[in-house]
Amino acid sequence: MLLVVDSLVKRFGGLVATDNVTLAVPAGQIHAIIGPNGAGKTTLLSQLAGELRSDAGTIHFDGEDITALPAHIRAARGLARSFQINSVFKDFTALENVALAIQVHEGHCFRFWGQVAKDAALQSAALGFLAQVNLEERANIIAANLAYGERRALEVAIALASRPKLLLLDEPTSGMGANESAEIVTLLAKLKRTLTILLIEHDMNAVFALADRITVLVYGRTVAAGSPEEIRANTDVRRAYLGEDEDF
Amino acid sequence: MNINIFFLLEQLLNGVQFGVMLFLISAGLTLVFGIMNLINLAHGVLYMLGAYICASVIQASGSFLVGVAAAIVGSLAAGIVIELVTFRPLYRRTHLDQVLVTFGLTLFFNELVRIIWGPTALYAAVPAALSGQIDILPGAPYPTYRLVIIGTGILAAVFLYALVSYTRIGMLIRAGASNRVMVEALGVNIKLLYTFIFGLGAALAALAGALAGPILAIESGMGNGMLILALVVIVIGGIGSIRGAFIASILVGTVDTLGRTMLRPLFATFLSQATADQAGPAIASMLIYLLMAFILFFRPQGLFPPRIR
Amino acid sequence: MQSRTVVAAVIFTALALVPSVATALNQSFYIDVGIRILIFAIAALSLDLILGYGGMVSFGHAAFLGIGAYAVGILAYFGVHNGLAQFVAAIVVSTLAALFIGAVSVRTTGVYFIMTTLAFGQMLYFLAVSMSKFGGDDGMNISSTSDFGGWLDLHNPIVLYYTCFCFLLGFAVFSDRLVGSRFGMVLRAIHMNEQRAVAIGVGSFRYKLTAFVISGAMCGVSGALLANQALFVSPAIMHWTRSGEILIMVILGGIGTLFGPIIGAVVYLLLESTLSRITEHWEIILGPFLIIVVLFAHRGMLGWIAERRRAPTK
Amino acid sequence: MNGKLLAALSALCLMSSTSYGADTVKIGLITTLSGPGGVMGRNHRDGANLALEQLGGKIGNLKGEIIYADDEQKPDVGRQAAEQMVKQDKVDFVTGVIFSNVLLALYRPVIDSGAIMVGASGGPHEVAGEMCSPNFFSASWQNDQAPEAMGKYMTDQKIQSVFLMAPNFAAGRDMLAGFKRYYKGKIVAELYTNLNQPDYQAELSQIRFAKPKAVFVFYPGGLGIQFIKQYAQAGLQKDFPLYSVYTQNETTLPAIGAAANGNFETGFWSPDLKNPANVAFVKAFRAKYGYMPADYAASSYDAVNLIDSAVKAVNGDLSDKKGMIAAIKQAKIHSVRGDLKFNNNHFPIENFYLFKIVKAADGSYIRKEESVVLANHGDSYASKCPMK
Repeated sequence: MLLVVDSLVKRFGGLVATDNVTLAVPAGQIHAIIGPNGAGKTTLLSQLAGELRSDAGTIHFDGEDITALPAHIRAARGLARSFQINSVFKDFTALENVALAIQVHEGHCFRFWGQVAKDAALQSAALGFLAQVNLEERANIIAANLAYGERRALEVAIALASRPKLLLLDEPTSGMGANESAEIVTLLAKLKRTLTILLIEHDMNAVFALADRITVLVYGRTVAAGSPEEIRANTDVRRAYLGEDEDF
Repeated sequence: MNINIFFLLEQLLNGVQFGVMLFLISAGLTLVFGIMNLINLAHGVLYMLGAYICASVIQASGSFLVGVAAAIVGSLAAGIVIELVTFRPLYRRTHLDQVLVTFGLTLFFNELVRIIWGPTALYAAVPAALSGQIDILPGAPYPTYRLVIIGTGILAAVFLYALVSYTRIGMLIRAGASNRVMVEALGVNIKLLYTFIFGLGAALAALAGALAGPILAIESGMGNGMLILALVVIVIGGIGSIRGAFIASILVGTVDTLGRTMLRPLFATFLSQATADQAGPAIASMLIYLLMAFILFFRPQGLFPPRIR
Repeated sequence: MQSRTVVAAVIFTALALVPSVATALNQSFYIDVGIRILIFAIAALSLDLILGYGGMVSFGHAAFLGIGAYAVGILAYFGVHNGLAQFVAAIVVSTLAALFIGAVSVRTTGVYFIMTTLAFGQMLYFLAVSMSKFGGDDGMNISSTSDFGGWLDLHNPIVLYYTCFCFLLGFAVFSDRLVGSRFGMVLRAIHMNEQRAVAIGVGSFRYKLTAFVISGAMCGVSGALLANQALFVSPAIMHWTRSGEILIMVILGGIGTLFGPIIGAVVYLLLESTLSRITEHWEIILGPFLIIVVLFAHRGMLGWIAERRRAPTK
Repeated sequence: MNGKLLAALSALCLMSSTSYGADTVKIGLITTLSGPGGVMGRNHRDGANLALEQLGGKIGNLKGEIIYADDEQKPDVGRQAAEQMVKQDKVDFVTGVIFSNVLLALYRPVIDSGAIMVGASGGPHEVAGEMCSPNFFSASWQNDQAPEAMGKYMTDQKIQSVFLMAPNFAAGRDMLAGFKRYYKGKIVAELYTNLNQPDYQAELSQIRFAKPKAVFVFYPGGLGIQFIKQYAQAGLQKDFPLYSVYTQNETTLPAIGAAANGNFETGFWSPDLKNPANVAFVKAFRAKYGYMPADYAASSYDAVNLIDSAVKAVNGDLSDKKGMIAAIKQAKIHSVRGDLKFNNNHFPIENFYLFKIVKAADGSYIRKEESVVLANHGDSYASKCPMK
């Protein structure tokens, strides 16, 4: 198991945002987390990434207990995340965004003289990641000037560029048109062989197309977990959540 | 030096008097900062204007009370004009922009005062009725005027407390300090509320200036030093909190006063006199900044942070 | 050539010509003015590095100016005039001070960072006031300029001018390289979006602290140079209003442009010296000028050259 | 093209800096015109102006011009002002300077430039001793002298114990050192306050608890107004008589008035001195400026007259520094203080008087001459000055 989450709890005052969540993700799989709004999905992701401290429970990653580690150390160990709301470095070009992630992953950031812009190896590696998300044409555009869908794609490229063992994706297709969504789904399917992914997603077509395993969260609690087929068949899930969903 | 309990009490009183002055200045600063999210370095200007206006009016009218009233009205007017002209566009700018614009205002007003009233310092007289001393304890006379300052400051604190706790405006102020969006959502005329709060702060600073006039030299730039201390006070007290500002003011006032008078003899008890003469005043002058760093280290939001930001 | 390179070339060529022009006009006083401008340009440049690229509004930067100046002054007081020793001391002490101040203040953000740096600045100011051995409030005279064994006579204004010029040029080139380097990219990334930077594995504290220390050390050097120009140092050098002036220079020139603050220093000090000759009430002009620049010329006077840094070459 | 630019630039600069012929004597007057020290600076300026006016606008038959600068009571500002004066304005003489710390800061650049300086107020011991220079004269006093007189007087009066207070800067420390040199009683405490401290209440509380027989202070100008008003407000006046130097004088008496009635000061001059030069000076000064001159106006007036005597002696040859220095050393003026001689260190040898603050016929308070405490008194540092 690459990621083992055991009885994780997060409270905000009286509100329990994640309530004894337990899950395990083996290497090489895509694990989706679904649930209605306010189910605690993003909170869980922030706990895994280390931005939020957990009140109880443990997180093991790659065999190590990372529950107490700060976010940037977890990232350095191979846990990358994307954000639901576009969160790129908006004054950098697309290329610079990706190059930054690469150099941070390489760990050579206390260099004060050599120019990133003239670092051919770095530039071509960054272009490679941009190509994966079909952005190589837009490499020199300032991120703030990219189209919305392009920025979502860039978000994924940044996450990929830190060569993570586990990718935490927070609704990678949110706000995208059907065509753009499809592109992302294709990309993730392509990555599936090489990468482990924990995916939060609203688009059920995407989830069922990609996921090896699905966990359903409602009000912070796990109401069901299993293969896509099992979830599809689960009556609890139908009643609690999926029943109303037209896509289903 | 001969230290006894009466001496300590008198120094505590001196500290409280200084603290009360700081409170009058900090109260407005912390409200403006907490509610409008605006750092106002020009707040010291209002203190200075209060002192100048009061001294001039005393000279013209011969009445201390008229002078104080004129100072409050005058600074209030100046404060409202400043708010309308320069602050309205500033509320949504960064703290850095606010720091610079209000620093510019400070330069402008300090110089304006020099042009109007001349470069040399002015002096106001203590009103005759208050120029004596009162025995606070048998055989321990204390200047009446300073007792009046303490009384006025405490009255102002009680007034503010009542205003904030029991009135509709107070409710809006409290709500504004913790959650601005909510107040705006309530459909309150937020601009009017801002102007009111700013005016209130200006009036209190002017009151402090008017009261300081008969003790201190009234000069251009007299607000600068007080401003920095007031900033320290509101950061220690928790930005936006009147209660925090009051407690922090008294704390800063007494720590500074006791540090100045007690540290040297205290050090002399375990260090050589020469070392104590050196180290005492040195530590004393840094004491409140050390206090602030210390408090911020343990409570990064100050002693009484507003609950939600 | 990019326009910012052109601007930089123009600035430095103009600055390089000052001594010749002043000498031609028989107004050697302007060399002194020029030296002060260069020194404050270094201080402003150092502040822009953390302000413009790291988002750290230090309101106590004059403390490093003072540390550098006092390092020279105190060593001279004890008879150590060796320039190397003095400058090394200035750099080492300001580095250590920046390390300490930074370690505490860099953890805070926003207004708390402003206030914490201000508090440390005030502490050092009062420390200087109470050092009666070194003049306390009165300040101390420095008996002679730093001694560089005869090959650099800082007592000669023209030599001092070009020494300051070389330091400024060196620091400007270094800073320019730095913001485009791997370190600089990380620093700017933290400034733009700290949460995102952390998520890709950046421990922001050490980068911000490193930048703060580099900036403090640079400012310390400008302090050592200032001690050589004035041959006098007093606590006033680290008063909070001095920190405010350095901030003003950065804003006037344009935040995050590196060359802007140099122009900011030129403009501010020239305004000061010319306006103060015209009227003693020159601050009544400076105040509104500052307000107008901040409110209406948001990117500073040189904002227009702050075109996107380094659009990568095709 | 470069040449054209240069020519245009130089034309511009020539226009902005007014050019003078060699027939103008330029005197730079650096003093404190703003803040609490401003009342003293005003005396400096008006005293110098009156002297120049009485000389018909001429310094030694050449046109005289006084250039002013405000040092804001800050050493660094004073130093910068002095550098600008000697380098840009190229003044021949520098005078003024209220505060000793400002003088210490600007002393070197002025002396090194070759200008002749005639100080009109603060006289720090460094300048009277090791740092003395042929180019520097003091038309006023060395700091220790007046407090020495007070120390002697209080010893003679058998005042057994005294509490000392002064601001913590060069002159403050000199003043208390001078006092202690001549005072033989018990020093209860020696307290230095921060120079920029506005409120002395905490220190005044200390005086009450220390129970001295008397208090001796030095708080010049505006600081003195603050101090004495607060002293009176605290009710200390009746239990602890106040003695002072450069504190209760014509700069502060209008503001403190009755609070100082009956107190004592020592000093080299007061408007009450009866010598003819002084009577005429005080009369002219009051007529012109409408207020009573203080020590600073007197020394500033003398300083300009000394400069005039120097330029006269060399017949307007301003390059003859040696001649001018020798002429000033002669002190051939009718000083408003009466007899004036210069010591080997170019500081004055003069009388120090005891003054009592009394109410004059017109209702104002003045310093009335009581007696001479130290006659023809030189300072204690002259022997440390290598000049003969």
